[in-house]
Amino acid sequence: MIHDFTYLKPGSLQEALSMLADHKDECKIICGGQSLLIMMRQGILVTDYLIDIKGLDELNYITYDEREGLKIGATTTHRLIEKSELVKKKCPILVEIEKKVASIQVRNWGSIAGNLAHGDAQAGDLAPSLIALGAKVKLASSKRDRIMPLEEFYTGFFENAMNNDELMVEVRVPPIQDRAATTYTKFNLIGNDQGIVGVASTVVIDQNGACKDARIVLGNSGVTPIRAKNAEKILRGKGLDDGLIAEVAEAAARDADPVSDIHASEEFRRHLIRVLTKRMVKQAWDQAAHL
Amino acid sequence: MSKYSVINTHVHNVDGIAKVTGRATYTFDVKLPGMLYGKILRSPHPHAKILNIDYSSALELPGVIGVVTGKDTLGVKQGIWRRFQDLCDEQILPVDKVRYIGEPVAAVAAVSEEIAEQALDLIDVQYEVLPAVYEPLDAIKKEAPELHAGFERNINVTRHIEWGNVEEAFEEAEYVREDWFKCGGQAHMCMETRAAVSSYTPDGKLTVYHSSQSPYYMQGLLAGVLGLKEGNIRVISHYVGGGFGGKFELDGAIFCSAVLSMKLHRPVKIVFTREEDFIATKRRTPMSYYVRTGVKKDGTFCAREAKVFTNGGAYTGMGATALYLTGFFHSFPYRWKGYRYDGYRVYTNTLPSTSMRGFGAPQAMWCSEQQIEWITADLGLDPIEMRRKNAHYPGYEVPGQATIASCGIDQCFDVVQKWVKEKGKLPGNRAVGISAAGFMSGGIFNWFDTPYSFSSAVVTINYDGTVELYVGAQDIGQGSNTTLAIICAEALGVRVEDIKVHSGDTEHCPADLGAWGSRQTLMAGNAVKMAAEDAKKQLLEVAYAQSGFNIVYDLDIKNRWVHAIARPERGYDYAELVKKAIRGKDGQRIIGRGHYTPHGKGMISPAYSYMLQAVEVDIDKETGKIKLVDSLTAHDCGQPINRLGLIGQLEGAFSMAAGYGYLEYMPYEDGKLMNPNLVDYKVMRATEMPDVPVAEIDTYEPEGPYGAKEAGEGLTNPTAAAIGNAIFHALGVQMKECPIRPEMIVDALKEKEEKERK
Amino acid sequence: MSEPVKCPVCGKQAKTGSAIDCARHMFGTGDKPHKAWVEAQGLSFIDLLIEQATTPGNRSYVALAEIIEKAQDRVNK
Amino acid sequence: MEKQLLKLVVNGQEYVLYISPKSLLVEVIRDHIGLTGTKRGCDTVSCGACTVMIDDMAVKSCSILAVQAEGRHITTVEGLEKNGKLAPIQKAFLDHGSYQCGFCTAGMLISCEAFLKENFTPTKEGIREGIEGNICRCTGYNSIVRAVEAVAKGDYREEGT
Repeated sequence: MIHDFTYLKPGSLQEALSMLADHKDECKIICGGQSLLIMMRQGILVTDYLIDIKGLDELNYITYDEREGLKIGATTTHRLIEKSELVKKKCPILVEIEKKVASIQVRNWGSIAGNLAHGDAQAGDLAPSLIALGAKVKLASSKRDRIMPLEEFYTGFFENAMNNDELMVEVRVPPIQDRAATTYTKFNLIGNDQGIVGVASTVVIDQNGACKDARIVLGNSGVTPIRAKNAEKILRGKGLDDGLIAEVAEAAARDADPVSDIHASEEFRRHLIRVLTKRMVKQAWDQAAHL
Repeated sequence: MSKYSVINTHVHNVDGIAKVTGRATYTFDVKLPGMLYGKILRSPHPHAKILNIDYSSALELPGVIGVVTGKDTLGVKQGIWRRFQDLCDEQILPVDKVRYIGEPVAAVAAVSEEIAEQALDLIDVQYEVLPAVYEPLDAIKKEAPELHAGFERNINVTRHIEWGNVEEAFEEAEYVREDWFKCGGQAHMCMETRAAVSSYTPDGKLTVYHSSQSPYYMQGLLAGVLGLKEGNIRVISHYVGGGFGGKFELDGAIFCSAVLSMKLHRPVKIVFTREEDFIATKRRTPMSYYVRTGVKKDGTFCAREAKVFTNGGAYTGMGATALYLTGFFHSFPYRWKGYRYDGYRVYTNTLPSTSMRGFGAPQAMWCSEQQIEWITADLGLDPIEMRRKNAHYPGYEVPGQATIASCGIDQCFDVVQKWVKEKGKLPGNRAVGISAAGFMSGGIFNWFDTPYSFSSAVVTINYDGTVELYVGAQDIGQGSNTTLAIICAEALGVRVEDIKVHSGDTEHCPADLGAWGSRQTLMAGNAVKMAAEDAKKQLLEVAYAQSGFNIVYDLDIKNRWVHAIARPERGYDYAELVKKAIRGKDGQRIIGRGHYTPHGKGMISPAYSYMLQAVEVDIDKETGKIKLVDSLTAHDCGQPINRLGLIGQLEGAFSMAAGYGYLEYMPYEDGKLMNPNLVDYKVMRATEMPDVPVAEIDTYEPEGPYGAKEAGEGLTNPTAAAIGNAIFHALGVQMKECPIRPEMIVDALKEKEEKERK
Repeated sequence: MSEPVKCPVCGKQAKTGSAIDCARHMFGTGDKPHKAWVEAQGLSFIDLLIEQATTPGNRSYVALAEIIEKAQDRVNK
Repeated sequence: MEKQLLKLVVNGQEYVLYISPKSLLVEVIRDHIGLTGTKRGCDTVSCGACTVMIDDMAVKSCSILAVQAEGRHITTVEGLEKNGKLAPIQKAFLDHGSYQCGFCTAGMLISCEAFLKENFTPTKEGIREGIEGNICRCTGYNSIVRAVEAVAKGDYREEGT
């Protein structure tokens, strides 16, 4: 049963931010709200004020410029990104990732910022893969704006770096470098079901075909999306071979901090991370090499 | 040209328009004037004495109209096995003791669902927590806590089936294999959760809308627990959002709403949340199976012995029947010289287990069909040929148990063999697994102790020729109303659109045991056929009197055309005949009556369906992920009645059975279900379903209406084992526990590799 | 052909008339009088059941069948 | 909790309602407006029985605040039929037996209808993905896939209006 709250519907971003400044911890932001309402219905989440930014068209946009890459407004729905010709041209992998998010109904109503700012984003598809893409998020408050790497946004279990007067207003995906590729997959039992674990990987290779840079990000493998930094280190500067990939996968499994639950034991999750890391790194490498 | 004008033709479901336009009103949709909303307070403990319940502060909450606890009931212990008093062991609002987490302890009625829910937090229950036990093999230990007084070692029911000289038969065997299996539970997961609206009026009459598989059972059971006459209780189930074996026992929704309504004299509606539906209804019976099978080197089956413990949960329910059926169908569809089954149902402090589509047989086949596959591998025999040479055949007698009239299993083998051959060589991570099964076509059990015939029907014909068909059979989505309309139309010689089916209302429909045990096509079908033929006879009497034909000519009605069979071109419209008949009977409406109760058909079923299924599975060796790629089902259900309905039933059975095989997992921790929601409990989605083509094997069942028998429940039996067998062929690992989860596959492969290294 | 075996408690004659079937009948019925009779023979009804279910073969039935055979003269009287 | 006025357009009909902002869209459609064709099968955005269209997009009305749909055009199963004439997808469901108990059917029909609005030549797999958000416990989905294929093939034409 949903506890009572006062419903606020700002007409502009400015208004939204000043409402946020007024109510801080007493309020929650709702956009698509599909995850939020589940928690409110279960009584896990109670709030005095609910600020509804769903209708803020000024936050509903997708743009691109060569310097900063894709800029996606907070209220932009998954479905708009999935269908955007611009995204398809500039960051096709993002389209593929969006298609893996839940069901069409959920993608039609859910927004990118809602997905990223919600507590359990680490279990989702977008957070890990956008971190692998080096995405940044723009946080706004009535006082100032700031931009931070998405990877620094997640600080703990259902915790993030946002202050209680801040709102995530934009997601930025930098232009894809040459000879770079990003891949993402998740392991689940049915369709687009949430991943029991997910692995995203970006590989950049140099002229000699060695790994110039790499990112490996693990989803649902800890309380936040986890960058498998040791695994990345092993990869950098090396040429691709199965031995290396096995090493990388092993390191990634060590970098992870998964739990045991009814869907998989901790051990099995590490095993899956090993397998998926192997596959994603290899795939990303092959794609990068053939660009 | 078919000899039938309606049977097995393409017809729309008689309730189709209502369902595709949103007009169909389910119990979930019922709203009565002055209706209150009920919510149920549930036990947080798996086993505890109820010391005291204080709901005074709940009553103070504005909008709360009343609260009931076990003290407001007659305290009657009820159960569907009415013949056996000590198996009637469940008080739906227990007076003194709770036995599983989620069991009702009190119910609130308020002006809104929200207020009722708030009121639950204001009820203070004092418990004395008792030691609890969750697994059958723990529950039978000397030191285990006792759930029900008088049930030593918590053994609830035992069942034994034996024929032939098992020891001698094992002597003859040249190869004996024994295996231990575990079969999981499964949630019925009806799309419409348990729901009821009860309205008790000052004239002492109770009307209940209920999402039910058997309004007649509900009427009878309610009468028992409420101290009312059956006749003063009306149960209405016009549209039911799925049943699958989970909706023909009293549930918390119907009982608590009735008790509240009787106390408050207001209509009360209770709808379970999805979580309540998971934790506080009933489930498919989890079983642990020991199977020992002896065969000759040439694959001839000699003997089988099975010892089974089932997790009964807190109460008996229909679980006692599942215990018997799993033992019987574990022998199917094969001939055993010696067969012995010992089954034990054990009480535990978990959700009660009961009937679910397949009724114990899916567990039986999971074990049987996999072990048989492993034996063929051990002996280097052909899986299909070994099954074929031991299979039932028409006229075979299951010693002392049943006589098989129609049986198309042999043709099933041909069809599947061809299909598998055509598949040819498959890539390494893919394989086809097969599994056979048979099932009953109408359970002959009357532990409910009904004095009525198992099925009844009344046909009345209006002046304009339209037909009112009254049946107690319940349509829960399986399409019985359509099947029965088809049978009625065929028998009467009219069209389906001439028939109006009246069902799901005990006030207007004759008693029928309801939709369980694959009863309705055969049993209700026979009753309807009899009623229609009775009405037709009354019409033809008039037609004979009218016709100038020589007495040797036979008259008939087909497709609304009254004619001499020898002279079909010479005839007249059926509606005319109806008018004459009614006029000739002093204005009496034509009324035909029919009923059916099986006689001389043994104790299990009047007929048996047979099937063989092949499933092609793709397994990711590294992750253990299972993907169903393709399948073929060869199926003998006698004469198909409703073509469209039949396909739908078989495809639906496949999705539920596949879910049982590799998705639908019910893990408990300290008596608590760990995934009582549709996020964590996985059911088949459209993306997981392969094509499920069906090859109908043409047989004729003498006991069935127009030769028809069961379809739709039996096919829940083979699929899990077929998936297991496919995995065995692809990876060489034997999965002995279902559902098969990826982690288990990966572990099994590791184990196998380690063995091979040694 | 020996006399068909009757249940020493309720006198019911088992289907095949064999003692082993009679033993099955006793387990199957399992009500208080039948339990009591078995206990009176110095056996534990429940332990027999559990042995029957947890060990291969048919030991418990055979054991009970022998005792039932011995008890026949008393029944037939 | 303070109620507020809400304007909704459902199946082309404007409704002015006085509701609590925490009312879910499905509750408003079923309890306030009285269109009970739309069902509810879970509380976790999982089953899709509550699927309706908002401006031709399929959404799950159990997880949307009614106030968030202010002024938008909502289509429920009752809105598929025009002047007593069934929509193609409804006829296809009848012909292909794409429903059994019927409880998921309203949401399923809406998902199929929305899917067909954006996919003119769908593949089997595409259709399966299109209805992934809807659970049907009865049919095993294949008859629903066949119905959608048939409509896409043009086996049924729009009547009514």
